[in-house]
Amino acid sequence: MSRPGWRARTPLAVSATLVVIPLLAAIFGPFVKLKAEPGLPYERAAGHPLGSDGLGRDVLELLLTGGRTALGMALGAVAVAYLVGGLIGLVAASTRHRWLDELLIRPLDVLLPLPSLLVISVVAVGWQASALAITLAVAAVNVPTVARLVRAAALDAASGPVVEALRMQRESWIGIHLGYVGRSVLGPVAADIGTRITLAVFLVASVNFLGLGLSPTAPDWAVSVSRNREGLLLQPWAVLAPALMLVAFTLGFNLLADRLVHRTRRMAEVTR
Amino acid sequence: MKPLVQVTRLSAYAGKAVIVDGVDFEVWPGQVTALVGASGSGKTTSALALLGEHGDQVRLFGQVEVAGEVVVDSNGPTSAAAGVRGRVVAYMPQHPGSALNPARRIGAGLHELEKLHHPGEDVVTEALRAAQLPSDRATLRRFPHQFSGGQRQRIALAQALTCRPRVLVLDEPSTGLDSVTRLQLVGELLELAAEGLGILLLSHDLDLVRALAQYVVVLDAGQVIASGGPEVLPEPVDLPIEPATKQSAEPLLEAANLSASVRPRGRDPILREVDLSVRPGSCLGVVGRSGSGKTTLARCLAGLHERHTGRITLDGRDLPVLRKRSAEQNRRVQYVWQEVRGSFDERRPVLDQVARTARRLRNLAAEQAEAEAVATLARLGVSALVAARPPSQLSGGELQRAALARALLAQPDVLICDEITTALDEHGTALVVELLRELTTQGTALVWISHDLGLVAAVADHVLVIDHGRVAERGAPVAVMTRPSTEVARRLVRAARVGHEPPPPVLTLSADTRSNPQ
Amino acid sequence: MRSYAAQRAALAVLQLVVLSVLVFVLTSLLPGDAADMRFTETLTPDQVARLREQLGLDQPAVERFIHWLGDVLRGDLGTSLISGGPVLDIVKASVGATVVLTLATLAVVVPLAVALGILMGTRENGRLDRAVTSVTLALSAIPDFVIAVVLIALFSLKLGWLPATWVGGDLLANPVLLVLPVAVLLGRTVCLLSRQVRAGTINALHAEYVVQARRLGVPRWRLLLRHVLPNAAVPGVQELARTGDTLLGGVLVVEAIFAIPGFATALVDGVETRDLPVVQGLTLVLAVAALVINLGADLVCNRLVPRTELLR
Amino acid sequence: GSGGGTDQAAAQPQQGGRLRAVYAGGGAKEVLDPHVQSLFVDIARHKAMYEKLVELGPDLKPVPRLAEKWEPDAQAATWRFTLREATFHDGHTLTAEDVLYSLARMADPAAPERVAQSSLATVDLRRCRAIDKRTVELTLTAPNAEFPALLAGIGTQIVRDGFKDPTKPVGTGPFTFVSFEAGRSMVAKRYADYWDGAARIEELHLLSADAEARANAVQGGQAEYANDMTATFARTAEAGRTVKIVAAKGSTTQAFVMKVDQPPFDNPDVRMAFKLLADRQRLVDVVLAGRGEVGNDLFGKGYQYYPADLPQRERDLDEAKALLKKAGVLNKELEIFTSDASAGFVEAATLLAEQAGEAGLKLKVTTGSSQTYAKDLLTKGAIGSHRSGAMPIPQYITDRLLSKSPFNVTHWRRPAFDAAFAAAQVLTDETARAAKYGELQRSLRDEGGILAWGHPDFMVAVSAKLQGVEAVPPNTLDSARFDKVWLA
Ligand SMILES: Nc1ncnc2c1ncn2[C@@H]1O[C@H](COP(=O)(O)OP(=O)(O)OP(=O)(O)O)[C@@H](O)[C@H]1O
Ligand SMILES: Nc1ncnc2c1ncn2[C@@H]1O[C@H](COP(=O)(O)OP(=O)(O)OP(=O)(O)O)[C@@H](O)[C@H]1O
Ligand SMILES: [Mg+2]
Ligand SMILES: [Mg+2]
Repeated sequence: MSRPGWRARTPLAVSATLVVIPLLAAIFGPFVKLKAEPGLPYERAAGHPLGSDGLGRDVLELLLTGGRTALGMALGAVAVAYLVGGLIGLVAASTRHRWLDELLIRPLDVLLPLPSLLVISVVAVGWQASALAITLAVAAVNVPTVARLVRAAALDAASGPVVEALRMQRESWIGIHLGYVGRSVLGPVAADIGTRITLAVFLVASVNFLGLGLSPTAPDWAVSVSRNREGLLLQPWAVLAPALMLVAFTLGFNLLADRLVHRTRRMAEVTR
Repeated sequence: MKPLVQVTRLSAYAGKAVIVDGVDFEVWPGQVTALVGASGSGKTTSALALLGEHGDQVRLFGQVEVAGEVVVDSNGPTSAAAGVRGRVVAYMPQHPGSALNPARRIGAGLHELEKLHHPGEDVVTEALRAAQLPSDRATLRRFPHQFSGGQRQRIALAQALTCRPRVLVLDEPSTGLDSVTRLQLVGELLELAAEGLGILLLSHDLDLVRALAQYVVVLDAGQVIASGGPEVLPEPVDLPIEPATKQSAEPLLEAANLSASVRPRGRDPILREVDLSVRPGSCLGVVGRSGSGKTTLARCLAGLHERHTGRITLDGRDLPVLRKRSAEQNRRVQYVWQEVRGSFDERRPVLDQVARTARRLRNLAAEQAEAEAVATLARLGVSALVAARPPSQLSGGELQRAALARALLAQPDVLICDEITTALDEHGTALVVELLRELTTQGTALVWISHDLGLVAAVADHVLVIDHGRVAERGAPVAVMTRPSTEVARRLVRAARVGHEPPPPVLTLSADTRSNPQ
Repeated sequence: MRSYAAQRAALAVLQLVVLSVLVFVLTSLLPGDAADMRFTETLTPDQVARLREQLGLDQPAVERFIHWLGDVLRGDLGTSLISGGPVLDIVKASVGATVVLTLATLAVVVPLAVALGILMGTRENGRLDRAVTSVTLALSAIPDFVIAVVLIALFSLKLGWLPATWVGGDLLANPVLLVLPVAVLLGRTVCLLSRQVRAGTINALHAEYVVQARRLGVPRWRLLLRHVLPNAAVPGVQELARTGDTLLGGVLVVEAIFAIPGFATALVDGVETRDLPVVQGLTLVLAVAALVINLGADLVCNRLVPRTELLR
Repeated sequence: GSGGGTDQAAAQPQQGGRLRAVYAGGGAKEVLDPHVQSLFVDIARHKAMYEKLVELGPDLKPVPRLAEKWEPDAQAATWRFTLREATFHDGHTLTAEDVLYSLARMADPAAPERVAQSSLATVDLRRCRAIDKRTVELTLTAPNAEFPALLAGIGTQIVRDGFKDPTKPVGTGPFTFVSFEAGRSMVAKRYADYWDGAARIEELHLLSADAEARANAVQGGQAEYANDMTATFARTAEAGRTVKIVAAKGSTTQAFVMKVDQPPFDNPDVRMAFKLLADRQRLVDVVLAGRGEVGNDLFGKGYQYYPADLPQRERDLDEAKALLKKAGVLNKELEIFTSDASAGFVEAATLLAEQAGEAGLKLKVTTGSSQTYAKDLLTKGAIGSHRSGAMPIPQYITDRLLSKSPFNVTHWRRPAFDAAFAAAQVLTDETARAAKYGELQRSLRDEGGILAWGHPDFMVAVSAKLQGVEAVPPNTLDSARFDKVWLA
């Protein structure tokens, strides 16, 4: 615990940089116009700082345009999963009607052993190359776990004496559920979102890598890794550059999530 | 005879803070030495030094000699310390329940210690016998969670005894015990001392110390302020039993035929057919053994326990469960939780949470509410500075008083207090009692739940004795305390006299069946 | 306890039925059917139509499902629409490789993760702990396929030390085939598991009962082995059961890259070729496995730490 | 690398050893029944164990195989095939009855998946007969001078009379069956009594794997032969020394197909505009990585009957724009339907979209399912990707360009074209026939819906140990001739 400041700050800067670079590339990359002339496949020629890919496209340009799907689909999927699953979980936890709770949660229990792989491949095959469909599929396989997590966290908070005390003070519904229950759920949810986003990035990337997802000529990072890997020995950057972007994002996010988990755990220890 | 433990000029520092400051004491075989003092006075820190143990960031100085081995010298703990652990000094921690490995059968834990310290001897059976536990195979094969709280405490004792130590250190062994169980503990410890064991007792329960100790060391802020025989302790005070008064007005809160259960449709009731009534300005005391249903009764009245049948009325009108109460009904009936720490939001300052009551239930402005909160807390001995912190930074006693203030800010007509003095020392208790007395004179009715019969007798006008969810006995405190008519009441009252007069013969343990494992 | 088991079994049966319906509906929604998949440039539309009739695909979906369900209850998983062989054969043929792969991975992962987790946990926030944490964290951040691509390029194509594909190899004669696939699957699982074990170890080490056992003179190694490990293992076991699903995703990538004729490949092939009986059969097997694993994990945890409430 | 077979032919052939050849796998779709084959790997597998009456030469001209020679009547309606002295793996000698049984089996209406049913639909089984043990007479309902080529098509293997169980293969081929697992492998052993000289290798393993695994296997020494390799792999392999590339020049055809009955391609000007706007050289450079020849909107460059005298179509953007403007489709958005079904499809479509953009046309690439692409191409999208393997030109026309063709992806339905083709097919004089075919192809090139932009080399990777692999197009006699190769 000595010199916590030094130890804590350096990785924060590192992990933040790791996350921010791919994120910026994903958000602003498509607006950058490079004017790179198309070349021949797998060239390491001048004019292409990172060489060309299997279609003769500039790898740097691909890097700038390929993040939107690679990260966007994953982030979108997690957002949707939390929107749906979080809502289900919160409602199930806060309802006084046992049947409503059962109605919301039981079906999810039944879905739990459904292999997410199957769902995603079915959707991917059914709606060829649709980013939206894959995003929704990835979201769908995450809904049951998210719902259960949120419900458990909310239930923990909502059934405790704190809520009783707040009710004894005639605190408003909003005051209780947003002010206290929501805030108590936030800790576990934040920690979970961290890992869930990296998992979603992996899942989306794997689907695209396997050729089940986006069109094989899409500039997406995972697609690039997949399609260009046969040229790995001819022009390594076509594979390594997008791979590094993905890794930077997931690694940075992992580090941030780890830090968050540590923080919440330390807080829990203090309060115990 | 030489002392088993000789502590000389022991000091402990946490950073620059001095936790223990030049403490001396001895433990003799066959005798009980007690370390007493307010919470935070350094009792645990001093006792752990016998094992050469200390908390994070804490440094020990001075000299501790245990059975001839120096375990702490001027450079802190020595390598000899590891050798005395278990075999020479066995420590029973402050919360023995959590000191048992939930994943191991108790037999495994006991036999492990036997093999380590006394291989080949049958010390386990003997230790269990001394801890008044059966030593059959079925008991040994159970997991800790399959025992009641009191039994768990005795298992921890048995573990310590399995090491066959020469010194037994007991840290606050009586917290949370009802008077009967506490009395059993006294008997067990006296027997052990009689067998030649040296006992170091840490407690702020002065009655317990009076009943056990030959030597008493009083600590305050890490320093010894007095030491000697039990006579250094203040005289036991028997709070005067006030005669019942003011029976004039109509009943304010009434409950008729009240039953409650934790399972749906009233299965396995934990409260059965209770009738009670409280008049304005009066105080109803509720006593009973642990697990008898006192809290459940209180929660029914407060409207928090929804699975109940029967009728509760306020001013003659039906009083529904909390979420159906009107704002006015809500304000008029307030409840103070038994487990206070759990009833505060960890993320907000305590003061805000206290003041919130006045804002929500009495529509006061923010500043006004806060001023009132500060004033009430101050009367209870909690400064605004302390209350501005989040709950985790308050001591148990401070929090208990804050919870009371939180309820009082509603200016309730009925206040239900569930063991609200357990974490308080005598001064704190006096502050609370004084404030509540003042309120009753203004017409507030109290429902007072407590293990401390003396206190109940002092504050209550009428007493209910609850046993297994039923009212076993009721009447004026004088009558119940002096001429108890039921067995439960008799046992509770007799056991409560520990430390005030020579202890009665140890009660048989076989009667303790209330919390058998399922 | 008994009613709990009955409840659990009933839920499992319900889960299987609902799953089957769901899988059937999902795959039926896909455009095209198995007959279309067998369409080649040389088959006339008329030939395809006759084929569809022969496969029974012209029957209403509900009827086909009921028929399938009836067969399953009699222990018959049906025949593949594509190869015409029994589904059971396909399941058997594809399960082997995946099971070998998974078991090999677990055989490496579990001891490694437990050792690392305890090592890290006992040196909480020490230099070693930080180093190992960083390495496992970094490993877990690299997508499986990136690891695979890089490892193959390095160890197979550049150095020529390890085989890059199972094609043309015989696992029994050449167990080296397992090295790269297991290495790929290892990273993330080791990280997840060891972190759980680490957290469990730290929790256990701080637990009052471990402190107390030490006070009563239990020596250090015994403390780790008998008091810390069982409690530390619980989150690990639960995590292991939970990672089953994500592990399968990794297995698919690994199977695809190393051309391993395994379960995940068969499943995706089945979906792609609309071979419904095969998809249904594989899913059923997988779901049963998942249910059994979860139940097993619960039982193990309950054995390790009886307090973990079964009914939760 | 290319044509690696010829210079090694001089080296001393060796005897024995195990050859592992990897082909693109088909999973559960792979079959053992020679009459149901559709994949390269099936064809290779069946070639190892079975033979046809007729095979195709390197220029896709029919060459004798189990039939020593053949003789049509004047109308090309009745054909007499003289059989070779060959023995089946069970010791039985090939007879006319085997041929008749095989033809009947291919045509069995109860087994709709037998692939030769439509191509051999004109064989009148009731009037076919065995003249003697070694001579068989086949009668057609419609005369056809190209009939021998049809007998070289896929799914036309000769099986033993009474052959019922395809899981116990018995053929006349150079290898005898040992084991088979669909989607994984087939093992076969050298057949010592093979009529064309027993194989040199002892054991043949035919394995299934996708492109990456094929590359890894042959590079890692886990296979000696890998079929159908990509240009990128060829580049990589040529940089190393472990693997040789055997490339057959321009053996297949890559094209875009436009449906001539759907707008805007029902307008011949639009079709021509597309043919003019395509930058064929860039397509070949990028999609084929330069390993192929530029196409001239016709199938089968270098094959028998290919009109080699036609001028190469060049890119003319201005002309294309003018035509598009005339047709009123400039600045309209169109959709090109493609899929990952074959290497280079999506890439080519993406490039074409770029090139169309240069001509002022928005072309959106839609990627469909690879599994159903063959079927989808018939119905979906006005323009799509198309690839055709090696086959005789008349067969290509029969399968794809007649009103009744099962796989008429351009919806090219012209009664006059049908009639002219039918008239040409009955001509027994080869030069006359060639002239007629030439005319038909000329009209196709200008009016048809096929934009054939390139002829990729067909590449096979062989390990340094493997000798005797010929650089020939797939589907021809000397491709997958594992009885001719040897391990050094
Ligand atoms: N590890 C530590 N670091 C800093 N301060 C500590 C530490 N452990 C204890 N203290 C402080 O030392 C003082 C004495 O603590 P100790 O536990 O000995 O008190 P105690 O007399 O046993 O009190 P209680 O009756 O509440 O158990 C307290 O003020 C406490 O806050
Ligand atoms: N949620 C619950 N589930 C099961 N049993 C419960 C529950 N809550 C209370 N009980 C049981 O109901 C009985 C009465 O509990 P209650 O809390 O009212 O006791 P108490 O008299 O307040 O005890 P104490 O003096 O220990 O506070 C006990 O035996 C307890 O075990
Ligand atoms: Mg203490
Ligand atoms: Mg209570």
